[in-house]
Amino acid sequence: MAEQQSGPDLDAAFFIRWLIACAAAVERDAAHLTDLDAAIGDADHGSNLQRGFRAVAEVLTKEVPATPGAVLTLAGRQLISTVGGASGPLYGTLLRRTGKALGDAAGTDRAGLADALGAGVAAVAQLGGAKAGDKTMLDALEPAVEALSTGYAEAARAASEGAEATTPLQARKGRASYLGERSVGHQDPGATSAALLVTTLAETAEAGA
Amino acid sequence: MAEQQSGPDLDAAFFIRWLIACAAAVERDAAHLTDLDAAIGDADHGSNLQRGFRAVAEVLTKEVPATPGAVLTLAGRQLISTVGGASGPLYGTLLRRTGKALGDAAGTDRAGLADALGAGVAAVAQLGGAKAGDKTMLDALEPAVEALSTGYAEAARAASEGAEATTPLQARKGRASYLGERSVGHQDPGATSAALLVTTLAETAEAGA
Amino acid sequence: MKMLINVPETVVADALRGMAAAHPDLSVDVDNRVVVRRDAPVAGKVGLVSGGGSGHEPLHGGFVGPGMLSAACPGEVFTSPVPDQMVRAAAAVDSGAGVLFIVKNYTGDVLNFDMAAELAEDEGIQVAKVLVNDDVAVTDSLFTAGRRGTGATLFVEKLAGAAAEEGMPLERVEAIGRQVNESSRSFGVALTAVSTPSKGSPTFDLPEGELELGIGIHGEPGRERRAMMTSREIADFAVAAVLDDLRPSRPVIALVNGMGATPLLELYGFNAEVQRVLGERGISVARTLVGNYVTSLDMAGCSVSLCEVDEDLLRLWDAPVETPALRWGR
Amino acid sequence: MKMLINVPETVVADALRGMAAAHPDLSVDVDNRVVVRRDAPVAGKVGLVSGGGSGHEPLHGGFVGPGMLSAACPGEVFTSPVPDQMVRAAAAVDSGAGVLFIVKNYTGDVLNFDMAAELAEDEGIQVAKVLVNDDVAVTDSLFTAGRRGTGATLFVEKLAGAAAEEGMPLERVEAIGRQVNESSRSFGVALTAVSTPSKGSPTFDLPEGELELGIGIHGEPGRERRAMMTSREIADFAVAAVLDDLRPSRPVIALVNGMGATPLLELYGFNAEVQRVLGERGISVARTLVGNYVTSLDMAGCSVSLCEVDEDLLRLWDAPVETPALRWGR
Ligand SMILES: Nc1ncnc2c1ncn2[C@@H]1O[C@H](COP(=O)(O)OP(=O)(O)O)[C@@H](O)[C@H]1O
Ligand SMILES: Nc1ncnc2c1ncn2[C@@H]1O[C@H](COP(=O)(O)OP(=O)(O)O)[C@@H](O)[C@H]1O
Ligand SMILES: [Mg+2]
Ligand SMILES: [Mg+2]
Ligand SMILES: [Mg+2]
Ligand SMILES: [Mg+2]
Repeated sequence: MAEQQSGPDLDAAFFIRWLIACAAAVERDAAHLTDLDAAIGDADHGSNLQRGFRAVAEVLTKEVPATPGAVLTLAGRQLISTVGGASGPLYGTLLRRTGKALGDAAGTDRAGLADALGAGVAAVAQLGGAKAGDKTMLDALEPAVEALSTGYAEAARAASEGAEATTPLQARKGRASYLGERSVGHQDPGATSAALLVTTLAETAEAGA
Repeated sequence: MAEQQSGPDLDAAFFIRWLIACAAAVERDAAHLTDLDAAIGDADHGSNLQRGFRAVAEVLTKEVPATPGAVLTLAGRQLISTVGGASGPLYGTLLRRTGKALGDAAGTDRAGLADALGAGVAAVAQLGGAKAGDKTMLDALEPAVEALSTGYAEAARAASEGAEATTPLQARKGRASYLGERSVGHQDPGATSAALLVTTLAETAEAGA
Repeated sequence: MKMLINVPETVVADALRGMAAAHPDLSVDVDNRVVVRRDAPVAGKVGLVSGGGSGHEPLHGGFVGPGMLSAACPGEVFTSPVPDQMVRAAAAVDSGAGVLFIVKNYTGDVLNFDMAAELAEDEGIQVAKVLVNDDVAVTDSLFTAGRRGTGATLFVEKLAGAAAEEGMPLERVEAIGRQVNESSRSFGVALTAVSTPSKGSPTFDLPEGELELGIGIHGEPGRERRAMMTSREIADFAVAAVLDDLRPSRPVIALVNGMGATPLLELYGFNAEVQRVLGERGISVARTLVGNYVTSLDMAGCSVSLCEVDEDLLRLWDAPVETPALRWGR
Repeated sequence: MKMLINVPETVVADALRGMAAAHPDLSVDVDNRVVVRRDAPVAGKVGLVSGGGSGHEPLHGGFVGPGMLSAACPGEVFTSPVPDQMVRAAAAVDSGAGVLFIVKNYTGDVLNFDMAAELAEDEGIQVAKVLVNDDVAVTDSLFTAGRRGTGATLFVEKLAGAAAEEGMPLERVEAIGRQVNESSRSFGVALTAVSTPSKGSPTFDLPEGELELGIGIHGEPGRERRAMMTSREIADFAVAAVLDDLRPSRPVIALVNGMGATPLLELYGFNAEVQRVLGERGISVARTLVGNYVTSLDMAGCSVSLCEVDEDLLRLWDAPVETPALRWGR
């Protein structure tokens, strides 16, 4: 594994690479995400993100924003306009608010990204009214933000562990909450996709290093 | 097997016994008749006859007509009023016209019944416009009438053979005709129920002998 | 197959009680199984009576009301009603102007309505009959039972119903009914087999990757089984089958009908394909109706019916209708 | 599971093209996924906009027209539409009198409509919102997403729609929508699981001898699985669940709704049982609607919705409505 530094190495191109890699990862895992959603939701999470990240990848081949902040806000707007469902506004807000927090700097570093992502995750929590332990994407995102100050790989591991830890939980937010106790024993689809995006971030960072 | 005589042994009570035995036989074979109808028709022949013969059995516990002719016309009217479908008017007409042909005599014998049944079967042929070989109840009824001049057991055997002989035929009348060539290879439900009624006639005659 | 029923024996009676509760504009005789518009007989108006096996809802009971049927006779599931019902219905709706029986061409329906016509005439009711036989999937010949009556029944009931409502005499109403039938053709496709309450399981086996072309509305298998097709391919096939037989030179009314279990979302999508084919063939579509109108219990699938219309028929189509399942105009 | 479609990706767009062809009274923007009544904006009238995932047809597009919705925004199957659609719909129907968003209580719908409301207000459109959350199967608490919006959506759209058509101002229309929601409760039952086009197979496994009680309209499993029940038992259970929560002291409007694949014959029979239970409980039923109105694609099953009404609401219910799926009055 490449040694991780927190230098100012993350430019607009890095975030574009990351989002395009996310689109590929979502494409690959869409059926799995939909199956997870079928168990405790409405069987659309995979196709929702597929639609959204295809649109993100497409817009990024046409427009090439100059700053990380602009890349992320554009991608976030795109998710909001194409995904729908719960995950559209939530992931859209995550990227938009992270992007806004990055401002119009030409680049950032891991520490800066961790801060900005923290703002994005906080916005998700505020928008959806959920908190850690409610069996949502936050169960992957919050530990990931915290671990990102240590390193990319740590963030990916924390997100994956957070996603897996949703299995024994009873859902308190989102569609799975309708199931009450029957939501126990299934991994949350949104937490799973969140872990996928963070893992892809780590892979992108590692490949670029 | 009891020796068959063509003496004047068939009174109203005989026909009542026969029809009640028919009701029991239909009850027993209803699912089979419906399954045959499912293959080349609309899966209701068994329940149609069940409904009809239950009504016949019921009316015969309330009204006890004095003559064979009156028993059969009452039963025929009852079938017409309760069965519906193709088999209701056809079997209803069979019994009514057979009954009418018997007139108001207090009894009849096998030869008299064979004649009257011949009139009934002719009325069925006229009403439905079918003829032997069209894969209908006529394929059992016509040989049965002919064999009845020889004996009850012969009539039953002829009816059953006639029913079985419908299997390789392509239907030209009734619902099975919609299937064209796909009707080949299935035994006709109406011919099967006709054989059942004739077999029950033979059993009733034998039991009474 | 699971059903929302009590026992198979009471399915039709239960449904009639439920209809009565839902539609105060109808007078429903549950014991005798006759559904009559409440204001019947309407003075001077020809009565329209139809009926057939149950399981095709909303046909026929859902089409009783001003502008369409005067009465309907529901039989057992997929079984023609009995003459007693039809005679009772005729008596209930006859104002002296006579009664038209609209009969789908099935041996059972034909025989029972024929018997009923004789009995009604004995009671002094003037009766005319229109036979509906629109299904091009069935080879019509002297040596078969002929074509089945399917989707075009709706056309005949609506257009003859409007004619009767306008006060036309029996011969005219009958002639219009006949004209509508002759101007109409249908073709149906099944994606799944139907389960009747009395059988309780599918009447035939239709595996996942296959469909039946040329099915009727009684769970009979179709004329041909093929590998599953797309909506586009099904529309191409069904419309071609209808047009090969109808060859309309005037505009048509299109009924894109669901067999019961196909979601409306899919039916609308299928309609887009039907309209595409009709456009490619240069057929002008005057009106379109999409929905579950002539169904086959829980069967998934669809049928396409076309009725070639002149201005008179189009006016009758647009005339007000006020029934549980078809309502428009004012 | 076989479907009458081309490819899953185009299901919604295909259906919108088919709707456009069938309903010339609607203006259907297929690319932007907005269904608008043709005469919108109607001067001085409050606009009513609803929407949600597709797969519940005729909800919502089938309820667009005079006396009901001004516009509908169909999302992907079972997925809330996006804010862009709602903003476009609001702009198309706003006459200056403001727009009411009718939102079923799902996280996705709520978030997207909230975003849309903000954006529409930025464009100078006055927006009010009514949340529909009638499903008593879901425990309502601060720590859950709350009750789902299901059958009562029809009540809210019809009654608020009639209020808007009468020319009531936005606050009144909103207040009526809220009152209707508070006066309504629903409970649903599934006999089979649903298959979405993108998944292509049932979203959960529901074996032959069992049913799910307390299901929603998105193929979610219910709250409880039981051995198969009769129509009578299901009615007892569902009506009790609704009445335990609603406890009406006035007459109710009853919606006996099919989930999509349950034959109308069975639904009418089920209605008879629902009316029986209501009678036994001493509830007076002012109006009854039986049919497939708020569906879940190819799911077999039903739901019962009750709305307690006063004279004003009953008048609004009887007021004319002219949409593809609901039409009456003159
Ligand atoms: N209030 C919420 N806060 C955070 N995340 C949520 C919330 N509600 C739902 N989610 C996440 O969204 C995921 C579902 O997304 P998706 O299936 O695309 O949308 P929908 O539930 O509308 O079908 C859930 O698995 C969960 O992780
Ligand atoms: N035209 C006809 N003449 C004689 N028998 C006929 C005719 N049409 C149908 N049948 C008989 O009726 C049987 C079907 O009866 P049934 O299933 O009760 O009525 P339906 O076809 O109306 O459902 C067929 O198997 C056939 O034997
Ligand atoms: Mg989902
Ligand atoms: Mg049959
Ligand atoms: Mg039949
Ligand atoms: Mg969804």
